[in-house]
Amino acid sequence: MAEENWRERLRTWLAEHPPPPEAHTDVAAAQRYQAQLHDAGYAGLTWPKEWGGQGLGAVEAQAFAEESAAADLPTRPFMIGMGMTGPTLVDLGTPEQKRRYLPPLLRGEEIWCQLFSEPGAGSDVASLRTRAVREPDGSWVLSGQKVWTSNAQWADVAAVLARTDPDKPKHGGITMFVLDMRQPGVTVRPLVDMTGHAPFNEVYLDEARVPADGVLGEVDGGWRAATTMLGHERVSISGMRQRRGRGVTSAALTELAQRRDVAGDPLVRDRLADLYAHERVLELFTDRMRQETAAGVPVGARGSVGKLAGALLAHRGVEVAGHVAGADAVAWEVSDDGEGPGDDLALGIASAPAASIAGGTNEIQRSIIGERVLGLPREPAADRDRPFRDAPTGEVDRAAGSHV
Amino acid sequence: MAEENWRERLRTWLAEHPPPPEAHTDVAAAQRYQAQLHDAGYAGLTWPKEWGGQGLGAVEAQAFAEESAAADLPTRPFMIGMGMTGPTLVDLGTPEQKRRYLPPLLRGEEIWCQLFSEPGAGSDVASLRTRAVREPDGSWVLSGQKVWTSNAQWADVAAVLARTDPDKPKHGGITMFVLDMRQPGVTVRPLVDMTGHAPFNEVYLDEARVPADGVLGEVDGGWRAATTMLGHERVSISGMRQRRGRGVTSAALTELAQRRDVAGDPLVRDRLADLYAHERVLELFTDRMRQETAAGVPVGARGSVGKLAGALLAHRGVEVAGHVAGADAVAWEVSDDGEGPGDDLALGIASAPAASIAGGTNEIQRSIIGERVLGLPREPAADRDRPFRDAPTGEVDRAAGSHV
Amino acid sequence: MQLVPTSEQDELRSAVRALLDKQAPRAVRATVDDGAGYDRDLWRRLGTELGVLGLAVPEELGGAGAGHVERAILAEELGRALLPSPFLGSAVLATDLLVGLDDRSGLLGALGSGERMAAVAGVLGPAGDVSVSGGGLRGSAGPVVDATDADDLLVVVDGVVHHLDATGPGVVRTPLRSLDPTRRHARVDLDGAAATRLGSLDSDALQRVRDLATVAIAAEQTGVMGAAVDRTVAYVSDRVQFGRVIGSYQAVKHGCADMYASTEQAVSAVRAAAWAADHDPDALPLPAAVARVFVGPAAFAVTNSMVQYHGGIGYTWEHDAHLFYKRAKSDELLSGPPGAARARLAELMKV
Amino acid sequence: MQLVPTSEQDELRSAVRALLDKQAPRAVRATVDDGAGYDRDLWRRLGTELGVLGLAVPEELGGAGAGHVERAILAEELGRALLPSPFLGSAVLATDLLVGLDDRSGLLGALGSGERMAAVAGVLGPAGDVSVSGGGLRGSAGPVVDATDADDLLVVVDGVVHHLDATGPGVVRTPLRSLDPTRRHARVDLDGAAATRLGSLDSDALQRVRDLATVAIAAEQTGVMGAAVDRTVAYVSDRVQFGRVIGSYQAVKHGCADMYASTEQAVSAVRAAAWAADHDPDALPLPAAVARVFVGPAAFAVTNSMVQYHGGIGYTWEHDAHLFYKRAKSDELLSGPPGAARARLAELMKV
Repeated sequence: MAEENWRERLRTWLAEHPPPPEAHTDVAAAQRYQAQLHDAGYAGLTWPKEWGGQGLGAVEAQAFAEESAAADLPTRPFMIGMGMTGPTLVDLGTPEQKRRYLPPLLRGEEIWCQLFSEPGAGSDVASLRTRAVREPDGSWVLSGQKVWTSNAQWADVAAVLARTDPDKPKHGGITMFVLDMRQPGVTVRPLVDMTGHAPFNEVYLDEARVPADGVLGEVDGGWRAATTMLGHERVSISGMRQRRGRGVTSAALTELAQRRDVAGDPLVRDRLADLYAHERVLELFTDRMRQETAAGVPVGARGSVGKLAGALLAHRGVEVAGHVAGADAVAWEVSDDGEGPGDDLALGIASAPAASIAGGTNEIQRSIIGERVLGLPREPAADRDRPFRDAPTGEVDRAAGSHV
Repeated sequence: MAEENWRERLRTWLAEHPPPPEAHTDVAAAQRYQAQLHDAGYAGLTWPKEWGGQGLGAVEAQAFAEESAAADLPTRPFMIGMGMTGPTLVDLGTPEQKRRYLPPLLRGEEIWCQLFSEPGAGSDVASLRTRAVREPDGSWVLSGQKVWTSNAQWADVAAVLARTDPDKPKHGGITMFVLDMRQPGVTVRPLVDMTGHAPFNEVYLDEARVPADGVLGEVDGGWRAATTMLGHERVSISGMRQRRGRGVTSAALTELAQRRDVAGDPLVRDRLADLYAHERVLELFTDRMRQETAAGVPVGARGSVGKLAGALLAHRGVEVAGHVAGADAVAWEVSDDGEGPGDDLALGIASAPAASIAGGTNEIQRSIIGERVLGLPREPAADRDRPFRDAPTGEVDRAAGSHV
Repeated sequence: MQLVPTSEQDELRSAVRALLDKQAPRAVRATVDDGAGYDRDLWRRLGTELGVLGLAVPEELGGAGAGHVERAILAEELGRALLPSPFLGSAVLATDLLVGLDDRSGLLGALGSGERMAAVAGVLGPAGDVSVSGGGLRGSAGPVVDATDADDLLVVVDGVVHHLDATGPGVVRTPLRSLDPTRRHARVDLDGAAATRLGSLDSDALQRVRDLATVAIAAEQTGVMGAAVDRTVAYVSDRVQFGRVIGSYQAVKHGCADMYASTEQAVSAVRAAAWAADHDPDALPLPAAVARVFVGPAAFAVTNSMVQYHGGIGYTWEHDAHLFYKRAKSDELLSGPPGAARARLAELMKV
Repeated sequence: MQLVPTSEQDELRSAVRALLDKQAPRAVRATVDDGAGYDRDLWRRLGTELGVLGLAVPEELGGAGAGHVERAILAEELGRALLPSPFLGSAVLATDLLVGLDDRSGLLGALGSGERMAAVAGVLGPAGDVSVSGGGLRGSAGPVVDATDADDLLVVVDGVVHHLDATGPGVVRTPLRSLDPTRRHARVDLDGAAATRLGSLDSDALQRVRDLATVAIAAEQTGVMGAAVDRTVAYVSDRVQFGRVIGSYQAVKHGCADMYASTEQAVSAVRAAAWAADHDPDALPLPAAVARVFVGPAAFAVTNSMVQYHGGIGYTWEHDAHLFYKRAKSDELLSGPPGAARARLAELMKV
């Protein structure tokens, strides 16, 4: 009952306060809308009230997900804060940190990013080499390079992992910091990916400063914080992927087949049906996981099934696109507004590999499922228990032009 | 010129001496034909003349392979001897061993089998546990169990691997012996595989005897001999596979499609064309390897490409069979002669996994290609340098009913 | 849409699994190795002791009045155990036909108790050439799944459902050879066999029977997949090669992960389709078609991996792996080639 | 059938590779990053310094009189280097059309020396609606591969080959956007453009031109595959994660093995088709179709693995991996969807 009333009110509010169209391209507009959402009581639903949250439960969260899906809220700049760094602050932050960071995060006043990956530390995040050195006054100085950072171009604050003790084994000498992105020691450069777009950034830290109270969790306890945070990463990445892959979904390709007049081709139909079935089954799996969560069964490492299936689906979409589009996927006209019929298709084709790499490669997902869900033994690791400074790490000769 | 004459004579001889039909089912008939072949100078082409061979080169071997292909020679009982144990004898045997074994092998008078695999030692052949203990008179007593033995039901002689020193690391304590199969300590039992047929055997050695001069190569040097011999195994297994998989070839399935009147179905055509292309390309790869061998470039570990591709092809055939046969592959009538239209299909479906397991699994083939062809580093192995008696081995709890 | 089982449904699963864990292995080997027919005793116990053979039959027709979600659980467990049984013929096709006819002749009760076993010709698979001639039926049909062991035959001709005594005069059943040794099929020859006309179903009603069978088969396949995953993971956790448990090698570990991922998705698809069968019957065709398209090839791929990761032992007749492999392939093709399944889905998608 | 190259053929490969190793990387990035056209200088060097642009042109028509096996080697090396060049338009389609016409107008010589570049409309890809009207051609065609940079256009209308000055009046070329940034396509609009009629080809002769293009494209793809394997193996041999070189992990190692296995088979298929083009021209259609069916998807799968095993760096614009990926997909679809390739093969197989 209470839930029904709440859901009804939410629906009404969303109907009366649709996000302005520009909020999807203009960050400031998105921030204004987020503040409105928060003021209406619809931000941080499951977060404690004392930090600006609503103190509600999984039921309301599920209702919000369902009701807001159609409204297409401009959440992209806030996803990392809401989905990853925020929950970690709730878990591990000091009362001061929570007070300082959570309310502006929920209101969209401060945008967060996450500085984990490095050129030499991809799948093996814990082999990171960004250094944090403690000053006599207890503050920290960070230097190093981070990559694959979403949001960095407009972020105010970052959760950053840095190595504080290279004499400990690699997982044991890492600390998580809260870093002010608006300082001279931080340089953000867009990273053009294989689609030709730059949704990610490289971030260079050159003696960037973090005050003494900027440690999130324990000194040298950053791996635990990172693990918590990485558990949330898969979800938000998959959302981003879908938008870029829309050209190779069964819906888009069915439309294309009709437009190209090949929808009657038995092979095209065969491939479209297969793609649709795989899409739909993944949706059903995701729905089921959501229902299990609401019923108190945590998804845990099974989330990797969804991530993996999503990646395979993207590749399946690319394959089906070839059947439907044929040579039309090779080259196409660009109209006066700079867009062409092949653009979405090409974006879908070129962004498919991201689904298999970003947020944990397919190989990593399969290891997670094999080890954490099925209980199979880990791979023998040469570097787990050695001091980090003696362990082989991922650096590839820069002269060869590789940098990740 | 000389080659052309030779080939011409061979062609004439084959035309004049076709194998009798019963030679494919009756081993004695096959043995008689083999003797004829040998007497005509067509057995052991590349083997030294002194051991009953012909002392010819790769050119003649290639010509023989081409000319004899159509004649369908009854070579199955001799394949292991000619392809595996014979060449190893030539390399590593003592003059007495060569004199004793090679001529009857080439004439088909003695049939060989190979006793390598054990229930606990599948992919990891070197973890074998059959023991060979030296008697005071220098002779050996062997006890243990071997599996997946072709030919054992009619074999006279076996090349057997046994552990002679369990205190050495596993590869270092193995010896290869020549074992007389016609003795009380040797028991042969047919092993029914998943097709319901029994082309393989289990062989139990219970204090089987080998005289002092029955060591092939060096004592504790059996792994070297085995490596030589295993290099030849892939080839002969792939021949066996093809016969059993004939129901799922593109030729058989094209015929079936026509019989079922679905050859006009675009999907069926699509799948048949794909299967045909893969078959044909594998043939071309094999032809190319043969030409490279003739030109003096050894195939080496690249042979694993053919083995792997053949295995994948078998599975592809099974998939296409479903498209062509539909429910006809599920159940079918048996005619008065005990045969039914689904038999070949079912045999093809049920024997496909053998192609991916026997003679080295797909996983082993991929490791061979990765390591020996592409030069990628080996997997870390826990047991390489430890005394065999301390190393974990493949035994699975017999109470669970598993024995391989 | 409810995709998580209730605690009652979990209990149902446990009860069925407990019985089958004990009884099925012997029954499987009796059929596979000795050619024995379906285990009538065990079937009766499922009907009476557990009362699970009429789960989807309304109470007013003498059934348990549970639903297709529950029957899917039974199907899954039967698939997991590979029990040779007339589930598909008797507890699915015949039962659903009779429910569709609102049949009160008592046959539903006898099927539900496991007292009698039935098979159906003319709904799944080729139509055959049976026709009504004089007072009886004449012609051939087949392969008819589960007909070899059936007491009753339901033969559908032009939408009319005829009931025959499978052992009566004019009925000859010829057992067929089959890919899957745990499922028995027969050709049925009718030579003026006496038949009772039970009623008729229009094409929508017949399609619903097919869709319900699709759901049951897909559920059975998820049971096959689940067992394949469990057994394979257990095996690769024990088997040592090159000094390590083989499940620690990525080639095997990642393959097991793929098996699991595929299975968890298949389970979700089947739950959605079973839910629709109960709660949104008009919408059933689409989720049923989705389940079939996804589960058929997925189940075969999983069982193929099962054989592969068992290595040599998995290739023997003695080990069960091949039975899973053959059941999966047989289930995939039972209603026709995969292309037919996808063509139907494309139709429903309005491509 | 000769599937092993002669030492002359090996030398040809080395010579082309030596030049491209030095010159291609710069040319690739000029086109990809700066939108530069094809490198005319480099193309001319291939034509004059190495003399490889008329390998398959008979000596009496001013060519090298080598053959398609040799041209396939050139194609492979161009694919390996991903050189943005008019190879397909000028050195394959236009050249083969002119050879088919036994053309002695001198254009073959200019294409062979690399002095001029040509493109062909109406042979590969959609026919467009070009018609002969009055003295000139009218209508649109496209996408026409390599038309953006072409000096000459050959337009085939109803089997008649027309030659146009690509820069002449009445010819408008609109560059298109393309999946593969290393290959340039244009729409060609003709508004009464003056054309010379060179002759006509019957449908068999046109099909031979298509089959020869199929061989050349497949050869190019094997070059793409070979480079993908080499570069990926090099990368995974260096890159360390979790304390080990990633190529020591089975997930990566086995993936590389699959890439290699696929490539070695593709190479065999292309050699067979190229051999047939030279030595058994009547039998060409079948091996050409086999090569296309196999190589198209295989090349894409290999380049997809290339991106995957390069991880993050492979997903950047800066790294070349995506160029291989896009070239492979683009080549796979250039002549239509994969189903069309298989339909043609089924036709030739007489299914």
